[in-house]
Amino acid sequence: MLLASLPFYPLVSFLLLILFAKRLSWRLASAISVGAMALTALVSGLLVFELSNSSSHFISVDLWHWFSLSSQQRMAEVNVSFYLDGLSAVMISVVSGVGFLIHLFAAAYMKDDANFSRFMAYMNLFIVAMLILVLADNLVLLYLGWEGVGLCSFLLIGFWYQEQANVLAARKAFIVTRIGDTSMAIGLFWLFSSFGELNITAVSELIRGVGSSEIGFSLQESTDIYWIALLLLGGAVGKSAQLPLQTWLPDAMAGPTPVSALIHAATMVTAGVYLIARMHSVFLFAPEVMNYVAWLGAITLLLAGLAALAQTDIKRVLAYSTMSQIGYMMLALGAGAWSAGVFHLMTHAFFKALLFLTAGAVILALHHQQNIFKMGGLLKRLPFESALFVVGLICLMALPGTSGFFSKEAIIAELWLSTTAGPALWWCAIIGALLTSIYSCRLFFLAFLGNERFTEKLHIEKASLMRSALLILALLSLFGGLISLDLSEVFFKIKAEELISVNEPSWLHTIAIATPFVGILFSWFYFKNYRVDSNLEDGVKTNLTASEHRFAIFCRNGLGFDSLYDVLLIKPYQLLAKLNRRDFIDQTMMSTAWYVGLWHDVMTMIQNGNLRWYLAAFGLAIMTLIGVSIL
Amino acid sequence: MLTDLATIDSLFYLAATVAVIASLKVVTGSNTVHALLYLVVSLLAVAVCFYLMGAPFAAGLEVIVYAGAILVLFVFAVLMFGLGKDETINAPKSKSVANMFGAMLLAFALLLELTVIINNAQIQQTLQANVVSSKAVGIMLYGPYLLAVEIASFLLLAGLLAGYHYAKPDVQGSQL
Amino acid sequence: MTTIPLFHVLVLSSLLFAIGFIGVVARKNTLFILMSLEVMLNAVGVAFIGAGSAWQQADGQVMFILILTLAAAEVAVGLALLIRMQKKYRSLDIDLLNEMRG
Amino acid sequence: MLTTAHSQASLNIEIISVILPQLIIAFGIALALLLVAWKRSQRTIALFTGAVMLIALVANVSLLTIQPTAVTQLLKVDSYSAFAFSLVLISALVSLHMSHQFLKAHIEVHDEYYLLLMLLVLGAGILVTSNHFASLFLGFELLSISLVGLVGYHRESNFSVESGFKYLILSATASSFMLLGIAFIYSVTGNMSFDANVPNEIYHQQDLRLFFEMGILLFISGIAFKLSIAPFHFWTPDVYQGAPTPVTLLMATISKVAMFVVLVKCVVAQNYLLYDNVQLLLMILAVASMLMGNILALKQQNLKRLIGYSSIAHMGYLLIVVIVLSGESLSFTWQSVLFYLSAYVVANLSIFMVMAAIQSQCSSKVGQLLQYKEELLLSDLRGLFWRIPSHALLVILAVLSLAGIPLTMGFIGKFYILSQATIAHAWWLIVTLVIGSGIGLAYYLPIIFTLFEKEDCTELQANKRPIIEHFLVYSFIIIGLLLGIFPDVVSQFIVSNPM
Amino acid sequence: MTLTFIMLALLFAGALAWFSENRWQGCAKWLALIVLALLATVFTIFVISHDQPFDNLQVLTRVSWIQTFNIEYSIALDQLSIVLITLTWLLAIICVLVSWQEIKQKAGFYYFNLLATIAGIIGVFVAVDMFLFFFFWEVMLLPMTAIIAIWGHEKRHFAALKFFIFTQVSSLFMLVAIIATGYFHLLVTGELSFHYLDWLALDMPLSLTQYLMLGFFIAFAVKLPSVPVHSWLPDAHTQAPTAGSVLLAGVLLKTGAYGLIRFVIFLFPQASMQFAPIAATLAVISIVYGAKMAFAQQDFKRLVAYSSISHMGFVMLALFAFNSIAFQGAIITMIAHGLSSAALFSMAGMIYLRIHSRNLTDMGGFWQSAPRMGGFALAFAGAAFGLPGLANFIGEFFSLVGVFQVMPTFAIIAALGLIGSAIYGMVLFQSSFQGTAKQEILDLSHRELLICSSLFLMLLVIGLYPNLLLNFSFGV
Repeated sequence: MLLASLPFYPLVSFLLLILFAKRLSWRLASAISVGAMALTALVSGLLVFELSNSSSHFISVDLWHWFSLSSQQRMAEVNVSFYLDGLSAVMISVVSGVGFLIHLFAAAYMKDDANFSRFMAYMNLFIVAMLILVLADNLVLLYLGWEGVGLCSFLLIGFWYQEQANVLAARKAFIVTRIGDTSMAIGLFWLFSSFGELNITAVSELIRGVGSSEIGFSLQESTDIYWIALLLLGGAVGKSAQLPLQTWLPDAMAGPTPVSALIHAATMVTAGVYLIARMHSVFLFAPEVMNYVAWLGAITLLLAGLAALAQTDIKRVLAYSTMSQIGYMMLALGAGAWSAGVFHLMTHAFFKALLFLTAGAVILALHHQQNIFKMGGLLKRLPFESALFVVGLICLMALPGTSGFFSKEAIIAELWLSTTAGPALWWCAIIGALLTSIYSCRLFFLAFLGNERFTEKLHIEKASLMRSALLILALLSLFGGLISLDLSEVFFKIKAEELISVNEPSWLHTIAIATPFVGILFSWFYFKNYRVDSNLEDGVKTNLTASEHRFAIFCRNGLGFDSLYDVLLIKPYQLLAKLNRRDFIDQTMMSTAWYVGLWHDVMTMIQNGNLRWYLAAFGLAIMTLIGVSIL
Repeated sequence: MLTDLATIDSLFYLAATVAVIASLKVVTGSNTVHALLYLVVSLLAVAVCFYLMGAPFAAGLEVIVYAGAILVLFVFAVLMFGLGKDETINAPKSKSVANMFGAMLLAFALLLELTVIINNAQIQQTLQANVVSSKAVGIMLYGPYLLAVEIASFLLLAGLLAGYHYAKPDVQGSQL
Repeated sequence: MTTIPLFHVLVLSSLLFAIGFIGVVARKNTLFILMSLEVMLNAVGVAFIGAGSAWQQADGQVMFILILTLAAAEVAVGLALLIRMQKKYRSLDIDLLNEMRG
Repeated sequence: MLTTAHSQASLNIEIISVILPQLIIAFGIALALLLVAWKRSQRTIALFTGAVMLIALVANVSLLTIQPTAVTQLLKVDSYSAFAFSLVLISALVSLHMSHQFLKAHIEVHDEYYLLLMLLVLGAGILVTSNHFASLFLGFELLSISLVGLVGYHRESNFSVESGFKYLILSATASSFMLLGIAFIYSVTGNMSFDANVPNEIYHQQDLRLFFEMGILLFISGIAFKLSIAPFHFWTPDVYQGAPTPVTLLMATISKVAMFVVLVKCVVAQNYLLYDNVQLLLMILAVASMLMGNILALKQQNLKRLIGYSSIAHMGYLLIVVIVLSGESLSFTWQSVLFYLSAYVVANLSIFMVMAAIQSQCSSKVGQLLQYKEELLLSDLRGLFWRIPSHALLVILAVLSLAGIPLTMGFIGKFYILSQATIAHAWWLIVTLVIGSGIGLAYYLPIIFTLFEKEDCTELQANKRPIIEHFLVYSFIIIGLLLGIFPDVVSQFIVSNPM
Repeated sequence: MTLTFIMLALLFAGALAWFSENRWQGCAKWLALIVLALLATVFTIFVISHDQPFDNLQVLTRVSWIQTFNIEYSIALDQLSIVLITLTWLLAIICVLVSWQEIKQKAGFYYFNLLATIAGIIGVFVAVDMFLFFFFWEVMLLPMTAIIAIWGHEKRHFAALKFFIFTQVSSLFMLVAIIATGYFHLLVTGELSFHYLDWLALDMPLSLTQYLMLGFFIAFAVKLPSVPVHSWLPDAHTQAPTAGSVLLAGVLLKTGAYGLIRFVIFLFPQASMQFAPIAATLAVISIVYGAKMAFAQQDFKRLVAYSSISHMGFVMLALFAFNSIAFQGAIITMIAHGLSSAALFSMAGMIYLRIHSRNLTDMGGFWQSAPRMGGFALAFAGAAFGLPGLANFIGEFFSLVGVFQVMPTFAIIAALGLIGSAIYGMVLFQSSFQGTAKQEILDLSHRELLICSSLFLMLLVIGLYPNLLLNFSFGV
């Protein structure tokens, strides 16, 4: 019952807020929404506790029968029911825990906004959808949550809808993810038509049943699984902003910062990772797709890291870094390191939320200034925020001891010997880590060290709500790595576990641990100007001009994906739409009418009122008819 | 010599030729009265044809009613209302001498033909054999076609009424 | 049976009819049109008489008489109209009568 | 010496009773002439004419179920002709009412109008019963000559002479052609009765057959002229426009009904359809009419011209029935033809009734006399619905009926035609019909739309209309709807009798 | 008899509204509303209290009508018709509500037309004599055309004309097919019959049925509408008054789908199956093309109109998949689209009432001044692009799942329509309610709130608990 009630606390809060939007005072509205979130967090804590103490490895609850699909093989019951196992337990903890903290922060952050209750309502709605997504026991319900979070993301990105740019960003986010969603939907259709089932556990069992038989599954089914996995991957790629559908995420930073923290860093964007982890049995039987997952993850990891290097907007840096970190998770999943991937998901949620929220606090203090070239020297002015930011950054760079270190190392450790991944991908991960530390340092140096490059007076808010939320997050980021995840019940292994430490070269770990430090060192010298910033005006200028070469612009603009899609897809579609605005089929139809009208004109000319012509026509007609009948 | 050639056939063709030529002149003429006279000639020629085809009753009617009554109606109309003066500009021009000559020629041909018929006993005989007598026509008219005759009378009444309506003078001070 | 073939009579009739029709179409003077109409009707009469005599029936002649009636009625109406036209338009040009069209 | 064995016509009581309606009309004409001599009064003559027609209509009712009876060799009365004549009489009565409205304002007494009207009806009565080319021709001419008199009747109108002349000359030409055709047919068959058997040898004799077919062609084109079937339709719009509205109504209803009935009679009796050429000919005519009529009617602003063009199309539709006619389904064919014609007549009567009402209302008074409104444009209907809903409703029903939309008789009529064509697999004709109807909608619907437009003139007011007009309008609305929904009421009168 | 009574009562009430409006200004709408509510209740009670289940067609009345052609007045009900009639009642009431303020001119006659249309639509859903069906099919057009032509927007005459000609010409083909089938019945059994049940029992050769099927198909494809005969729809929907658009999109299009189910697929199963690839291709083209065209539109209503084409494409695709899941999907899509497009058109009407423009470029930023309206607009746009949880999603999901089992390629291409729908849905919502505020508008009034929330609730209920509809078998 507890499980069933989980999404309802935020839902009730959402309804209350949306119905009485204008009439609620800030205090009441924030009390409702944050209270609901607190309740959710509490209940999820209880649930996790219950799960860990219960004998079975899952808890499930049926709410109501949604619909059933009957195919030739079987009747697939699709219910609105929740299923909690280790994986979803991790997810709900992250969603409700981090969600609660971000709500807390947001209540303070958005205090002055006219539409505060609406904002909190959306946030609550998002939590509802996210909880449904992670708790769904079947893919249709999951899809419901999936679309729901997409919608909330759309709403929140476009929360300040008077700005045309925000509107466009929201639209872009929605449509790009929708492409992925459609692919996932097709995947569902395919899944149903090959297995006749949409329940996740049932599907897994079916597939394992097929796989465990001695001869293996037939070729037909294996191609089916290949395509299903590929299509599901499409969905995951869209939601998690991986290549090639990653372009929406940086633009999504148009939303208020808590949104970026909650949706575009901690929870929603990791839904793709969750999906793949959830459907791992499908992926296990499609090794090629596993491979794609790994490679996609790796490439995204690198490219996003590269792009993050050239950003000027603090939130965009973080956005690219999110992309790159999710790349890590994908890489892990592709390599079969399920637990590691999910672990990284969790820790990433902690420190990325922290980073975003701190950045938000900074931005607030700077009157919505997001350009890091216009910051500088904040360490002195905002010591508390700066300290927390540093905590976040070191987690991000995975310096030993932080949560990021544990999760990232876990991933890297499994890469070398993975069947699907391998040394190449291992090297990618290492380079990625290097890049991470470089852009992190760049960000830090640029924004927090050096001289002040802003002129306005700082707006320093010492809201205890905000600070407490940040503090808890910082603690989680630092020590979250100590939480041990045991997901062995969840993840199915296709073959017996082999001893992995045999062939591993010994220098691997050393390199992995050393890489972030190399990055820091490199940055220390390379971004000297930012750090020292002796000559404010010149320094900025030279650095700006120096970095303004083509490649930097290219990187800053998201490695040209945006313009590529613009040329390849958007422009042609718009052009087509514009050219055919008046509907050529309609025009063709109407040209028939025009043609008849033409005939009318011609015939009216014949009908000229001249009696002698009428007579002649009479004779002519008879002549013609005689001619016809003789012939 | 002439009488040898004069079989019913040849006479018929001659009359037919006259009728055709006269009709052509009617159609192409420019002077109304001339045209009307040509029409008379044509009707007479057709009457001769009728006669040759064994319908003397019809031939008689043709001459009396058609050429006599109907065309006189035309002539009256033309003369009384001065219609002859109104010639359309585009009417074909022809020389009046040639017209006169042509009309005379045609009339003469018809006259010749009639005399031949009347004087040729053989022809008369053949004609007698083929004739559908006026008696038969009368029996038909007042037998099976009785209703038709009645209807024809109504037809004439309709013509009369319509003609009267069109031709009557406008009422003074009346719009209609 | 008459010696004149029916075919020839019909050809004669058609010829006269055609002449009449040409007159109706070609002439602009209304009076001539009426006259041409008479020629046409007369041509029809020829055909009927010819057919009647070919079949040796009186029906042909009866029809001729009926046609005669028609011709009379028609001429009466036609001339009356002609007079109205003369009064109204001061002309007998048939081409003046084309106010209604379209 | 061949003499056809004409049975001596014995005009006994039985036979007289069969043509009683026609006789009543004829007698009425004679009496009317006397009446004129006795007292010239607009009212008297109108009432008298109405009475004569009513009596004829009553007399006609008993004939609706009659066995086919020959009256001499010229006429043959059967239930179909009786039905058609009822249609004629009804339209004549309505037209009479309209004519009275149209004429009564004048000082001059128009006896000849009423006489011509009766003559016209008589002609139609002869046509529908005719069983012989002679009676056909006479009925045809009686109809034409009376119409010529009526078409130009309104002598002050600008169009009087023009429309009179056009109708006279074209109709005379057409009748000449028809007569020539009859003469050709007669010269081949030797018999002018419809019942006569066409001799078999004409199939073999090339020249005779040629003449025979040409005869049929000429004959049909003469009739087609009267029915205004394309390409013999040229006169239709002009004469419709030029004639006074009641007369246009007569042309649209009586002359169409009578001519079509006689066409079917002739084609049925003589089996012309055995000749492929005739079928082809009719097909060409039908297709041309359906297309040309509808196309020409597009964008037409003058109401009467529009009705004229639409009548071309309707005759084209109806011609389909004749084309697909077959011996087995003769009674069905008759039913289709007569039902369609009655639908057509009812629709036309409805429209013209309203048109006449508008015309008389919109006429301007000059002194004591009404200046009759001549041109009736589509825009004159504007906003009618909001001013006199009953009249507008009648127009709507009529237009929908013409367009063949359910709820109206026109639809049932179209249903008949489509049934016939479907049975005969005449798919191309059906396609043409569908296309034609589609084009047709493009001018029928705007009429209705115009009715609904915002009113700008308030000339025509409901309360000013005479009671009898209201009575007629309402009864026609009810008739139109009732018969559209329960067509059996009509079709039960069109019973089949062995021919 | 009850159904006949209902239809007659509708007509009668319409006439009453027409006449009474002249005397008491403003009473027509109340009358219409009350009558609709009453009759809907009567209908519900009738259906519930009927003893036989409606799994199969239950012939309720069968009276001889036109003896000449052995045509009967025969009406029957089954679950499919019950569901669609229920939808009709709902939307009818919505129609009266949306016309409440909008129609001020000639209101009496307006409500007469509205009620007459509804009577005709109900007739279409219950008629089982084919002649009767055709009769109602046309009869519902007439008042609908009147509504467009009299109370429509600036190009109303053109739109009404186009609408009427398209439907009329296509339905003539159906009429020919009806007649041909009737006479084929005559040929086989010796008795002319236009009765649906008689036809079902008739065994017809494929060579014949494929043409007959085509005749029916053309009529229904135009009504549905499917590309390439859709071109009447954007104009008609755009120019119609709000209630007209609601009724058109909500119910009239459904008659096309209903016809496809009942007459094309059930009467000529083999021929339809043979025809399925072509129909499915047309459907897929409709889906994609409709979505693309919707994106290109500047006019709010036109955009929704094109989206209707896209949605009805799903229905047709699902129907021609010959799969029970797809079939259920088609029916749910019909209902869902009925509700969602009705809602969007109502929304368009509300906006039009406020700013007197349908042009998207004149809109923008309304969310600021009218947040409730914006919320509903978003919800309805969400329904249009198939947001899970709302009815349209269930419909599309069922359709596509079903279609995928039979024709995967078609399903995949059709799924592209989902992307397209997201695009136009976004354009629709964002350009009207987001962006800089062009002007201030009033938020929803109580009446409008009632309309929107009832429609939304229905969408939501079906979306979350589709078993309401799925429990019916629809004669599969």
